[in-house]
Amino acid sequence: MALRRLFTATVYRNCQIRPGYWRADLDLDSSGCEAFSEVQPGQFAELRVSDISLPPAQEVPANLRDLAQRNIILRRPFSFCDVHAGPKGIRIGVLYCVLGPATVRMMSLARGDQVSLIGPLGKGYTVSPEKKYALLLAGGMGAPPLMHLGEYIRARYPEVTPIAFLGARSLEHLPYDVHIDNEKGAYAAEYDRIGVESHIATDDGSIGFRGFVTQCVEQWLKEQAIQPEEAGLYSCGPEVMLAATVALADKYGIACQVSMERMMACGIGLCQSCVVATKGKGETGPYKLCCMDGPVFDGKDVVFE
Amino acid sequence: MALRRLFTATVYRNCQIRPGYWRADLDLDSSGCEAFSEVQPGQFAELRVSDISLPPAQEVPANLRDLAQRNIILRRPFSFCDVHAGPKGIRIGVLYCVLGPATVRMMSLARGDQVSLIGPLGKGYTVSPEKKYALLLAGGMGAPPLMHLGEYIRARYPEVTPIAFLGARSLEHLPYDVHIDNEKGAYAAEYDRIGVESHIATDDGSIGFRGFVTQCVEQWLKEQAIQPEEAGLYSCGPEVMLAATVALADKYGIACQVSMERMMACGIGLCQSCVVATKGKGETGPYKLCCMDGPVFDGKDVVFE
Amino acid sequence: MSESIDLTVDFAGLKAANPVFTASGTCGYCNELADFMDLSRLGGFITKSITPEARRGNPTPRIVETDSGMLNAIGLANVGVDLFIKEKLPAIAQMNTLVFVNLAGQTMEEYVAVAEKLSLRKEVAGFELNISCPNVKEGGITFGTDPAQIEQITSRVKNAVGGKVLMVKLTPSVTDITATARAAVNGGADALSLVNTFPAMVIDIETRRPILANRSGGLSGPAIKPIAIYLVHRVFTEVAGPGHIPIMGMGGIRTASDALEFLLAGATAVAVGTATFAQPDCAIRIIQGMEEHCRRKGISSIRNLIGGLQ
Amino acid sequence: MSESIDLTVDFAGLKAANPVFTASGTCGYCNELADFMDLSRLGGFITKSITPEARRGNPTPRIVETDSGMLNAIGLANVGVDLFIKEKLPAIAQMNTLVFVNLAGQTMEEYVAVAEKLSLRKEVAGFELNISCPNVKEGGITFGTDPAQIEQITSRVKNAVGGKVLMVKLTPSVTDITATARAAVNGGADALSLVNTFPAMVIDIETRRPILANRSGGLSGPAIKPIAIYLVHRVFTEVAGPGHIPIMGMGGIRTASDALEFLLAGATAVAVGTATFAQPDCAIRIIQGMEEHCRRKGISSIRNLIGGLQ
Ligand SMILES: Cc1cc2nc3c(=O)[nH]c(=O)nc-3n(C[C@H](O)[C@H](O)[C@H](O)COP(=O)(O)OP(=O)(O)OC[C@H]3O[C@@H](n4cnc5c(N)ncnc54)[C@H](O)[C@@H]3O)c2cc1C
Ligand SMILES: Cc1cc2nc3c(=O)[nH]c(=O)nc-3n(C[C@H](O)[C@H](O)[C@H](O)COP(=O)(O)OP(=O)(O)OC[C@H]3O[C@@H](n4cnc5c(N)ncnc54)[C@H](O)[C@@H]3O)c2cc1C
Ligand SMILES: Cc1cc2nc3c(=O)[nH]c(=O)nc-3n(C[C@H](O)[C@H](O)[C@H](O)COP(=O)(O)O)c2cc1C
Ligand SMILES: Cc1cc2nc3c(=O)[nH]c(=O)nc-3n(C[C@H](O)[C@H](O)[C@H](O)COP(=O)(O)O)c2cc1C
Ligand code: FES
Ligand code: FES
Repeated sequence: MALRRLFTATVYRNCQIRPGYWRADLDLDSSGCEAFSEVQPGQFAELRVSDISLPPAQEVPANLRDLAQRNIILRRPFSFCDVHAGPKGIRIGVLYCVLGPATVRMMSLARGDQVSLIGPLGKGYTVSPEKKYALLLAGGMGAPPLMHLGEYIRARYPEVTPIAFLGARSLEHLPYDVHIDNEKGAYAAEYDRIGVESHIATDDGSIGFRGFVTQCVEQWLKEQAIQPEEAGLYSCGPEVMLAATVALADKYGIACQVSMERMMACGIGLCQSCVVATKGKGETGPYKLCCMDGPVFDGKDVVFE
Repeated sequence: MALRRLFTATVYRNCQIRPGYWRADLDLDSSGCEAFSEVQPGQFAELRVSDISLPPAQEVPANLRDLAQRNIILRRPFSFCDVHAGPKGIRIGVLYCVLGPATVRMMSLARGDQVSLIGPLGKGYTVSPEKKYALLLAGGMGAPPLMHLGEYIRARYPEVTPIAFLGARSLEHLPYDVHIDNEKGAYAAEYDRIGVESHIATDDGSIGFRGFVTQCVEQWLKEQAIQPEEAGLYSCGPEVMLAATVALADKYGIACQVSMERMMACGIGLCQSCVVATKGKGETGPYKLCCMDGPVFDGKDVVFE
Repeated sequence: MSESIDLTVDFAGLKAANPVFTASGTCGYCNELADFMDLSRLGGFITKSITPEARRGNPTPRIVETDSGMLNAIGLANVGVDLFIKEKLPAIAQMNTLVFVNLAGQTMEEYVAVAEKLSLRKEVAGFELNISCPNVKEGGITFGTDPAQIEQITSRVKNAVGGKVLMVKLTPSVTDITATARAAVNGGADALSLVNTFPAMVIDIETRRPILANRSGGLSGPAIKPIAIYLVHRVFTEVAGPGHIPIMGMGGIRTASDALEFLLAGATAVAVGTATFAQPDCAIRIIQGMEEHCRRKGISSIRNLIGGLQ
Repeated sequence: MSESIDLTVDFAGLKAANPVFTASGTCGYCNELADFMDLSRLGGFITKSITPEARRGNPTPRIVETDSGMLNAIGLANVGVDLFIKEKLPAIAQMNTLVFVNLAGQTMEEYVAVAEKLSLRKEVAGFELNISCPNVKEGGITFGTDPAQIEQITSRVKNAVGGKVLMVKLTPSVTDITATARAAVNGGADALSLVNTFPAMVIDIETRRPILANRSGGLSGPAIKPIAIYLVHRVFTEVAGPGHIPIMGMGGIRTASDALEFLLAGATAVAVGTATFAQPDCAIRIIQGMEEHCRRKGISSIRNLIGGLQ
């Protein structure tokens, strides 16, 4: 079991990146830096957000006004969109979508505020260094850990080319700074910045490829005439999208890792709330814990519900 | 029934005035200004503090760490140490002592924060314009409304001389900026600033008169050979001190008003939680509501428990 | 967009403008909340518990806050039925909403006495029978846990209300709430209201004494909401729904979403209690929020949601 | 200043280093918390419920947060007693604290079967009989509400535990907890633990479905603390205290003050559940806080506080 700790981080910055999507950068204390020195993309941390103030009523999205009033006690799991070790320590980026009482409160984090974290937790993505392409499939808020993975691969596996496929219902649900270029088509500036080619897919075609992100990848696989052993799929997003990704991986015989999401009470293997059904001898095999055995699983092992 | 409203105020300033004692100044919105245009000293407001963040752990007083974790839902009653009408509206001062989950949270109020208030509530002090002296007896945190009363009398009743008697267990429990002067002895700068003479009493004699504030007043009454009809007593503080004040008033035949404190769930007469036993035909008469019939009562009417 | 949503509900034959009531003991006798809301916009109003004689209630402290909740031990303090009729009914007559009078007493006779005095008053739409107050030694919760006694008191009071609606308020602190609910229905209850507060205690570790002068009190507020929802749903599916007995759901309601949860669980109307203390216009905000919800979801009548849990 | 405070308590003949345990189902099987605390500093540790066969438990979502609380419907997911013995007992042997194994089953025979398999294991100090789980159809809470069944199952399991301590865990959802407590004592319980969670429900108003896949779940956390304190105090004064049966108090404990409230109410030890999720080292902080409290108040032994409510 890798190192994991309960520690404090200091907010360096917290800002809205587009309506409903925010990014917080946190500077870890020395204990956190130690724990995060070998963090893998796809791991997560449990943030304590119960002590943060509620933003003023007019800043709370109308559809969340009722939910926002809930007094919260549990931590919340978040993965990281990047982890940068600088001279003064480690800074992690958390990209988050505002959709409930905890994330509403996170909007009011300000520089200098302190946040308690437990992490890094769970098992992240395992990069296959022999594959030519690492295809990163992100659905909606699935973005953060894959961004980290892209950068991680660029830094450590020069032989592997990461390529991101970023899907969402429509343009306004894409948590990126999307650009359009005559040559490259639609791409995300965030991935561009880390030197990762990206493709955009929207269900409604409001930008990029029209259709599911899995269809977009499939088209690319065909166009490029990729051989199964040349590529690995790394995906994160809503469960239907992950199931489609696994089906695609099966069809083409490509290895595939999926990052699963579950409501988690503890994040550290105490409560059994976060189980994921896995394949076994019979119909389904044992449940595994998303927080300990995952969140990243081999696509072959997961039984989607 | 005077005007009372549910409205929003904006924090102008919030700072510690000495360890454990804080002062918040709040700018009322237009609806609040209207409601407060005729506020009487001794009235109060119900503040909503449940949405405010908890200060960082190291700033929470050690003895309040456990209490501070409580998720709060009810408002809290506070009176005002001053109410100033300026060109831009009304600003009220709230002096508070940090002793539980609500007041701990109030420590983290910052300029520009919004706070919901209901007020002004209850009945305040009634000034007797025919008395030469208004003797203000404050015990511990009883200070705020009497400070307002002192200023109020100075502004509206030039024939009445307010004199404050400020008591506490010891120097560090006096929520004032205490000065010592050869001529005046120990006095509170806050009262000096509003042109009110003040006398300090501490139970342990760590500053000023050694003994209870009621003993200090009694000495003054004797020294000045005050006639009963010349003075009115206006008091606020712990219940034992109020009882002693009423006993003193009885002894000298002086009129006396006391401001009572009760745990209040609503502050507006809905819940019956805040009752004060009053004298009646039998042993005790009916209970009255501290939030509606009080908090200021005629000392003669109250049955102390 | 501005198409009007039908928020009216039929509550045991009474037509309420909407399903939102204020709960007994948390909204005064009559017009105490008038400075903060237009009372005629309420679905209805439930008075403090009224007893035959005036009651001073318990000594203070009578309340203490807890995590997301509060305890109260008011002890049924009230002016008594005669003063209520004299001083409060005139204001109630002006309120222009359905008013239920909450009945309490120490013996069956006392409940009946209050009911009889009010049974002919047209200001009163109905009664809520409080047999579940945890804060008085006599009467109160002991009546409320024994099905045989519940049936008996319900039928006796039913005879005294002169045809007005009788709603029986149940305590959540029983092994099987369907048994107490069924007893009330068998006794002739026109409606059920649940839940009352839970017996609870807070201890001051410095003084080693309970904070409340009464030692224990009743827990209310958001803390208890998920238990209340569960109980309303059980009573709806096992007792009230099949018999078409409407339920007044309560316990921790603070937002329109909370109120809608109760409707989906089977409540025909809801009552807002503790939340009014924190937000005096809470009930009105809930009505607005319900209307917005219906508009957003394309629901033409709030009645379509009642018992709609899948 | 640094004079040492005696935090030890005698729990049904077992000597605990201090009164703070971790609660069943919230601290794993054995050493899951080892990264966050020194487990040997605990007063004791209560395992997840163990059944004869492995159980997968309920589908997800299995939890949902509520105001100051949470619902769980794990469904007694566990590896089963054989794998527990093989894979978890070795780690338990290293923990150097009192370990109670929580027993669950669908029939009396199943409880007995698990108890027998563990009765001779020296790693196990005692057992907690879970007859109050709200999240399984069979067994669970139905055993826990009927005094006759409680007495019977307690005495049968008591015969199977080979002289080890048997603690019976009570549900708070009964009309009269002294009746169930007395039944357990009559059946031979060496200790009582209370409270388990309250049956509760959260509805998603958008989908009109319960959030939990199991529809309902058990409410735990600070929200229920004042009810738990009340019940512990009642059981202490009416049943356990007179019979010198120790109580393991639980329900919403998050701070040393909370734990001290339970001791004053009559608990000899306490168990920390939900709070550990938010703060994994919560139990250790509580132990420290208790020691500080005793030092500040000049209390030489924590035992002086037990049942000390005035
Ligand atoms: C391993 C892992 C990594 C993650 N990484 C990220 C990340 O990088 N960025 C990110 O944005 N998110 C991430 N998430 C998801 C994130 O944890 C959740 O978005 C967060 O917990 C939301 O908390 P909340 O309190 O704001 O909303 P919640 O209360 O959790 O609500 C979320 C949704 O569930 C519904 N819901 C939940 N409870 C109730 C209830 N009681 N009543 C009605 N409806 C309810 C709400 O309608 C709401 O839309 C991750 C999750 C996991 C498991
Ligand atoms: C009319 C009126 C005017 C007032 N004006 C002022 C003012 O101007 N300035 C001012 O500072 N205060 C004033 N007060 C008092 C003020 O309302 C309280 O200090 C405030 O409510 C404290 O809130 P809290 O949450 O911080 O502490 P609380 O939780 O209210 O706790 C206060 C104390 O009670 C004990 N206590 C309460 N609940 C519990 C519990 N559940 N368990 C254990 N212990 C508990 C605590 O030990 C604590 O020391 C006024 C009160 C009234 C009625
Ligand atoms: C301060 C207070 C006083 C109450 N008084 C009464 C009462 O007199 N009669 C009654 O039937 N219920 C009374 N109740 C119970 C409420 O009507 C309601 O059933 C309960 O509080 C749950 O709803 P809530 O969580 O919204 O407050 C009282 C509740 C509170 C908080
Ligand atoms: C996620 C979770 C799982 C639980 N599992 C069990 C269990 O397996 N057996 C049991 O007896 N109690 C179980 N409980 C109940 C706790 O042991 C405890 O009685 C209850 O949660 C109240 O304490 P708390 O408020 O501190 O959590 C569980 C509680 C939670 C929150
Ligand atoms: S979240 Fe608790 S075991 Fe996974
Ligand atoms: S505080 Fe509610 S009636 Fe006074």
